[in-house]
Amino acid sequence: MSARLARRDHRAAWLFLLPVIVAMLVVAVWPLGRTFFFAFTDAYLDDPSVYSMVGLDNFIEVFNDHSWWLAVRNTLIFTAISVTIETVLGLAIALLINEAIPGRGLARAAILVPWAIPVVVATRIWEWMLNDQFGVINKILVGLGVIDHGVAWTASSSLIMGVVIFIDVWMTTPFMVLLILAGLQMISQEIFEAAEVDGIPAWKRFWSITLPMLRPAIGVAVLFRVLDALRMFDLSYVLAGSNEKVMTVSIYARDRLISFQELGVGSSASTWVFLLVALVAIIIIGALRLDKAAGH
Amino acid sequence: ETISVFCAPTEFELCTKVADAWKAKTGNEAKINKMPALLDDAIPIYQQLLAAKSKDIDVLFLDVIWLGMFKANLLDLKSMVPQADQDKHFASTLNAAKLDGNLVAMPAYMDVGLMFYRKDLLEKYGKLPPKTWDELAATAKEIQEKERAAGNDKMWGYAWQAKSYEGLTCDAIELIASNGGGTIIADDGKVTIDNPQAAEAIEKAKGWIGSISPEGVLNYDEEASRAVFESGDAVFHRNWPYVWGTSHKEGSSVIDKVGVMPLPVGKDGQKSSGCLGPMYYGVSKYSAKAQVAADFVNFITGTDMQKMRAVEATLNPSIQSLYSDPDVLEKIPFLKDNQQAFADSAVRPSGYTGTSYNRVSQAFYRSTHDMLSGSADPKEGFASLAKRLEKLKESR
Amino acid sequence: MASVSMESVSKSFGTQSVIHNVDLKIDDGEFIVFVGPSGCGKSTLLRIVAGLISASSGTVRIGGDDVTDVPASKRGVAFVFQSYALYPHMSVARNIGFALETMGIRRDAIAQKVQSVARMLKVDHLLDRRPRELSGGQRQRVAIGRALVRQPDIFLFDEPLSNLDADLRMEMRMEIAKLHGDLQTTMIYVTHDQAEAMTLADRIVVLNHGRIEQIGTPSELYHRPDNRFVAGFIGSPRMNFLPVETQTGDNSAGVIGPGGLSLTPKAGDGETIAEIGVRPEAVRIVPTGAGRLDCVLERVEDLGHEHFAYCRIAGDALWVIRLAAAPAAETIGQTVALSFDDQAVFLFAANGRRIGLEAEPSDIRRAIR
Amino acid sequence: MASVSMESVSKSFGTQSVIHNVDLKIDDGEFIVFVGPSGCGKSTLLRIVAGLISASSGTVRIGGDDVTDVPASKRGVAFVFQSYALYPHMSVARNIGFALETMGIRRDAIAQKVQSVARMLKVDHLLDRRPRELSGGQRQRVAIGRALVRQPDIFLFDEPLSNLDADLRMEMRMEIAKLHGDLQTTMIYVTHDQAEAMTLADRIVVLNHGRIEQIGTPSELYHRPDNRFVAGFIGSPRMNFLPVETQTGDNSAGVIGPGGLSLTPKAGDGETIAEIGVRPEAVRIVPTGAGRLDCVLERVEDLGHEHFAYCRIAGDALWVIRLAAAPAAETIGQTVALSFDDQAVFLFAANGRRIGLEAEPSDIRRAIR
Amino acid sequence: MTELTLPLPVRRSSAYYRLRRRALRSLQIFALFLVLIYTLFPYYWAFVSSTKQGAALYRSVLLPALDFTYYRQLIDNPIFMGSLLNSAYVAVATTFLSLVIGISAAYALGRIDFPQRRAVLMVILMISIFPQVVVLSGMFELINWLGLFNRPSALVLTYLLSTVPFTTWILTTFIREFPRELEEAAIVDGCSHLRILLKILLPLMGPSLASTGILAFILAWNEFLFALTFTLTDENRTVPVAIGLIAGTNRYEYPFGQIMAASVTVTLPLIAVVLVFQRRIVAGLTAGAVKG
Ligand SMILES: Nc1ncnc2c1ncn2[C@@H]1O[C@H](COP(=O)(O)OP(=O)(O)OP(=O)(O)O)[C@@H](O)[C@H]1O
Ligand SMILES: Nc1ncnc2c1ncn2[C@@H]1O[C@H](COP(=O)(O)OP(=O)(O)OP(=O)(O)O)[C@@H](O)[C@H]1O
Ligand SMILES: [Mg+2]
Ligand SMILES: [Mg+2]
Repeated sequence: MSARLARRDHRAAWLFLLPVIVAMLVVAVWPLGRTFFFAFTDAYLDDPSVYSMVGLDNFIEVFNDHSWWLAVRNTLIFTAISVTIETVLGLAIALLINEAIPGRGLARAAILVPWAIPVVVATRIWEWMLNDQFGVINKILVGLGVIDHGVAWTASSSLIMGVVIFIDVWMTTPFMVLLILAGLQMISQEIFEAAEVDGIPAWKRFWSITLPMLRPAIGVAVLFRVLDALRMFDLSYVLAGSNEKVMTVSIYARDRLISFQELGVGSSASTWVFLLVALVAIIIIGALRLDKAAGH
Repeated sequence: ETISVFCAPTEFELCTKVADAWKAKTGNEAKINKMPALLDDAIPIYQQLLAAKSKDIDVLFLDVIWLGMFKANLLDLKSMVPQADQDKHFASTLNAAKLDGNLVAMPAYMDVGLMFYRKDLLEKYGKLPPKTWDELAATAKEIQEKERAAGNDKMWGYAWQAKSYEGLTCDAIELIASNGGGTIIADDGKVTIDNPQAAEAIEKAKGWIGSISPEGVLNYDEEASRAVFESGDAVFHRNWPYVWGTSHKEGSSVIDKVGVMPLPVGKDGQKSSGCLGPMYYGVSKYSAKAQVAADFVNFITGTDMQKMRAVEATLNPSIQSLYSDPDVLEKIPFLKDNQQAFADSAVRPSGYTGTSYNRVSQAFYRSTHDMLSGSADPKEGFASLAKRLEKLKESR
Repeated sequence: MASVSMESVSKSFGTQSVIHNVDLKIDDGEFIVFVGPSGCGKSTLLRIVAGLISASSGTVRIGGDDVTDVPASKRGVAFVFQSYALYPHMSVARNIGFALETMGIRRDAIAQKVQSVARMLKVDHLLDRRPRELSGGQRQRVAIGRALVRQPDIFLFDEPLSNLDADLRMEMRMEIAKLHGDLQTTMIYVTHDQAEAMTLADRIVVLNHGRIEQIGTPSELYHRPDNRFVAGFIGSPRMNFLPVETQTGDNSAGVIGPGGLSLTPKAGDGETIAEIGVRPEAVRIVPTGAGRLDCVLERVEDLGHEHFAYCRIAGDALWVIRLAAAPAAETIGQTVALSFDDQAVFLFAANGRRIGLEAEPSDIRRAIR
Repeated sequence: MASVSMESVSKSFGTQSVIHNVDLKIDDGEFIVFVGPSGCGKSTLLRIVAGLISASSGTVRIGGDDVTDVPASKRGVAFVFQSYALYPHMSVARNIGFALETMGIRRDAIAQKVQSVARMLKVDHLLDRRPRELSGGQRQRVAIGRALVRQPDIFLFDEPLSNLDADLRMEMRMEIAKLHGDLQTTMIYVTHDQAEAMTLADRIVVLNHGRIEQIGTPSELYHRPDNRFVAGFIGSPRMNFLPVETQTGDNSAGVIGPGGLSLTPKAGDGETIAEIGVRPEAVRIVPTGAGRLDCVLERVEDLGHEHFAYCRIAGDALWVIRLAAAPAAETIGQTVALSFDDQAVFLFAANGRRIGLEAEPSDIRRAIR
Repeated sequence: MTELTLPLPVRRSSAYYRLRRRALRSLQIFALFLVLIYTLFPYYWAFVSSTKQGAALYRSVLLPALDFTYYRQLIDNPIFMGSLLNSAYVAVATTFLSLVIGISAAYALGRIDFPQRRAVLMVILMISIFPQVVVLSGMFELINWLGLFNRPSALVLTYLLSTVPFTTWILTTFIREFPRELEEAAIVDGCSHLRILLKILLPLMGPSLASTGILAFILAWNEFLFALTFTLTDENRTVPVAIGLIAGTNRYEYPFGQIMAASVTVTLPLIAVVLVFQRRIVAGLTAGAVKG
């Protein structure tokens, strides 16, 4: 091959990549490196300059901490349930607003609203709406006769995870809808038409055509959402403080790092979080063959 | 000279006033920076600034529970603030800021847990303000039931805070201390929480939930419980003094129907133990203008400024003499009757625990929350908590 | 099998009116081809029959029943798409048998049916492949198999061969013709390709701007077009046109035009002739002076089995002449004369209507052979 | 203007080898057409000339200079894409003038140049439009204009007309021919279309599986194909083939085949004849017994100006016969005989090579006329 | 053909289907209505709450009280207005920078064939999954070292951590979708890589730039943790932090009405942007992320 032509292109490629490489070195690699480094020390946040290396002790401490595993469990439960609901709901809404019905333009825009509201604010709004004494939700439910007195949605330890999931579903379903809608629009309309002319009933069209064809789109959406859900922090934190029932791994890491000042242990907890997320990411990417897509 | 000061966002205007007054007096300027509304969010900011030995900041506004956390980075004010000025403050409050033999901060005002109640309802049903928790529960129950029977079906007996957060540490310490169960860890570092009185107090409180308190208290913080009280739906309400102000503001449903008293006790003869929450000002060790900053701290925590804050914002002074000052009393009439509450207050064990306070507190409120919500037994819960705390002590 | 009829069917998308009042009756078993320029509404009309688009007004009947509001899935029609629209995630076998799956037919019966259809279309060795692993022609066959397996009353094809190579197109064209011969099912077929339209159709429907210009057998359209549009559209290369002027003589109209053209057409009925047309194969090149008009022979193309000569008339109109043998090389670039029979001349009025339709000269056909 | 030459050029994508050792010399000013089945490497070869793809090995020369390592922008070539690849966000004028902008030429000079090119291509009234506001033919013209304006040494066309309607394609084909006539620049042109290849090329290069099968003038390829592949590829409908068996007689080989075929070809040189080929237009239908082989007349297609008859030989091979007039209707479905001249028969060896290439019968040409 | 007889499809009268279609349509419209309520009601409720004072807040009246005191307070508050400006600066600058960085990287990753391409893409994807807390302390050191502490520009820099990976990712997939021939035409026309990027690709990437840009913008506009940690003084704060700073008269008081008013106000620009670009967001993602 005229290697000279190719080499020229390669050089150009790295030149174009230069900004991103510099930016990532500065804002990602270096801070991360610090975190990894501190994970092996016994430093405290009030004076990080005093530390000694403690090897893997911090990792072991986190590993042996009951709270950590609680957080892992919460995080996994939260991720599994909320992403599942979001996917199903997102799919349903995407299918609905893909239909040519009056008002779908408005709906497409409206569906994005929850997404544009800052998490902290959205959480506060829902907390307020779910208030057991004054919450509008209870008012409506009582008014409809579904329940006879207000439910303390956020108080009971059995309900609070449900509430966190509910709010998360409200906030992030738009993202799902958006990605699935985009996927839907990429499927050739003629395939659906072919199935329709073939006399395939609607449910079967959905099950055997729409769903399999949407798989890549849903896969990518699920990946992004899962990664996000695994890192979930603010929603749980604002709604329930450090209630152990909804404590996520990120809250655990923050508690250790900031509230408890344990720079070393906190960093190793963060590293565990990173490893957890990376593991899940690799599994999903592998399952979806996203890396292939990236390289092709 | 100009120094840079952190102030709570709620007190921004008060701080500005202090700064003006200080400028008029000394010619020095104080630049005010707002802290986050959720004061705990300020911890990482302080942390970062102090870790970086930043000169950007001279005076820090501090919660009592942070003092241990920041003690290594705070200037010793013992010699920089005249002894006479130090002596004006409640001793208990000032002592809370003496760590490792250093005076790391000066008290600016103080909060203490108080019991608010519906004067009108108690009168209506011929009740006296209760002295013990049991009396409170009984009164609450009776009034609640009668009010509900009268058609006020949203009425509850007692609104308080049991969300899994720092506030629960306060509420629970009040209950336990007033029942003779101590304050988790004694000043000498002994873990005292595993005792029957403590378990008894919590057991009692657990019984309230669902009967005189809505189940929602398990996720109530100050504001959520205050909403219940101020919309006229609760007979008793435990909260900080600020509720006095808000419950008399336009929009409240209970204007002029509110009474205040110290918290009840477990049994007759025990001490009422409102949780103490004093706030302090301290000077950063890395301040380039330490003396000026210390002067400012002394000024802002001094009698004049505390009086000004008491009058303008009903913030309770930490200076004893102000508790008989007519101007102050006119604004905060309950101070006089409740001076005892301030004197008797229960202090969270932040002095001893220092940097570890948050861990201790979190372990405590989490297990307490488990007990209150019924997923753990108080006796066993406190026993295992005690063990955990012992272990924690060893770890640093 | 069923007849199809459309009664004053119209369709508009938003404000854009695409089909105007189409009336069409298709007999049971007929092979109908829709042709027309791009965007004239062929696909739209076909989709209205299929039920994929609902008509804005008018009635569609299949086998006599009003199906105007019946959804596509209940019409008993099969549709073969230009893009094939195979299900990309299913094997060929499932693609073909998919419609049967929901009819409550036993698995082995489906497999057998699929097998027999596949064998008929010579794709039985491909049953396990995915569509993307097939060539264009194979995909096309699978698409037809998918339609076939359901034994529909009506087959609808929307340019099914346009993505194929010329050779393959020819081959598939024959197979579709054979299919129609075997099944005798009603078929409606949309195409751009002259050869397909001419060879497959029982009747061709020529559409233009959402209106039917003419319906007729291929030979009718070729030899007796109703108007200039149809005359120009059917036939490749297209008919040569020349604007002319009518000069009213004593009792019959004479016509003169560029290049010294002068004609005395038989018919006329007093209508003014605005244009004449002659098909490329009806024109002969003759020495100057011996023809009906003069032109400059600009270029000759050798296609192996035939030649096209391009001749410019009076610096303007360019006529194509289909020739078996190349004209003498030295005539290229020179002025030559063109000759054609009277019967080979089509006459058009200014509005495009063909003149002399009623008194059709029965020997036009012979003249251009 | 420049000559182009490729010396043992190969190209592989990853492990897939696409072009094998191609040697090709193109003279200055020649019009070369690449044809071949889909995927045979036509576009790849063209892109190698353009420099858009670099060859894996071998040398490319333009005007005698080695340009193997020269980037596309410095090769002085212009490329016209099948998809036109007009810049959708630029006006027609900017599309045409963009290359000049890149060269840093003054604005008014560019405008003037663009104007003159546009006028030449009759798109000067469209200069302010965006590409999406143009018809297919207009886009094509703009794409050519964009190539033209740079006065390149070489024009490269990759199926430039394949997205156009038949009529338009014919018209544009003539314009490209005219362009070449006017400019006399070297042009390399890839197409699928027989007519384009036959009519435009000075020489045609037939590619198959990344190898050159034959290079020659259109007439050479049509009348004297080197091998079965070229014979079958050039001409539409394609040549009719029939597998045969050679029977060695006394001194010359006799050939027998299905349908009672029996031939005694002139040439042979001892090589075994495996297949014969006859072009559709060289075959005549004659009454049974009067021809060289018998077959069943399956179907006749009327294309208006000509007819195709399809005849099946011994239940297997299907021959196409091009006829001016339709055969008698009653013969359809019956057995008929086919006749053709000896000179019209092409002979192929088992490896596909045409036999008798050396002793080319000079009158084949005449025979099939 | 085999003799398998297919069950005859049951076909009812045209009128039946007409009715059924209408019923289905009504059902869909109803479902759409429910979706609208589900997504919009909380925002509406925030607005309603922001117009109520005092105890009115605790009465669940569905209609707003239309008392705009809190809004007036916001407008009169120069600090809040200033933070709006800061937010705008930070969000716009972040968006701009990440698009510039992203598009440049995307061009290399999407268009130029070089061996390490896949690896680079995976690394970038991996970076996008770091929890923010993890880098907080390292980031703080970096900010101090660059002397950017308490400057809005510090936020721009730190936000790149979250915005650059996904802008790069989406733009890469988009660029890859682009007809290669356009670029080749430009190469033949003598363009350098940079010129192709600037003159050909960039003007054509409107939709995907818009959608990725909006994603980045929303992210930067709403970010809280870094903004809180890296700014110190009021004049440098962004809107979410400013909302976080809205406090009652006491540290325990949570001024719900004011905060809701502020939230409604700051969300308004985002909603406007989303509404305007709604079509493009979908279109941009169509070409982008989903393709992966
Ligand atoms: N869904 C639609 N919305 C709006 N206009 C449409 C729609 N479908 C088709 N049209 C318009 O209707 C007209 C007819 O389209 P149609 O597809 O029937 O043409 P066609 O004859 O099939 O053309 P082609 O030969 O190019 O396939 C065109 O002008 C087209 O733009
Ligand atoms: N970038 C590429 N990567 C891998 N394989 C390629 C690439 N480009 C072309 N090929 C392969 O090279 C072979 C030749 O392709 P090319 O496009 O040259 O064919 P072609 O003759 O132009 O076909 P067509 O007539 O369909 O345009 C094909 O098998 C194709 O799959
Ligand atoms: Mg069409
Ligand atoms: Mg090609």
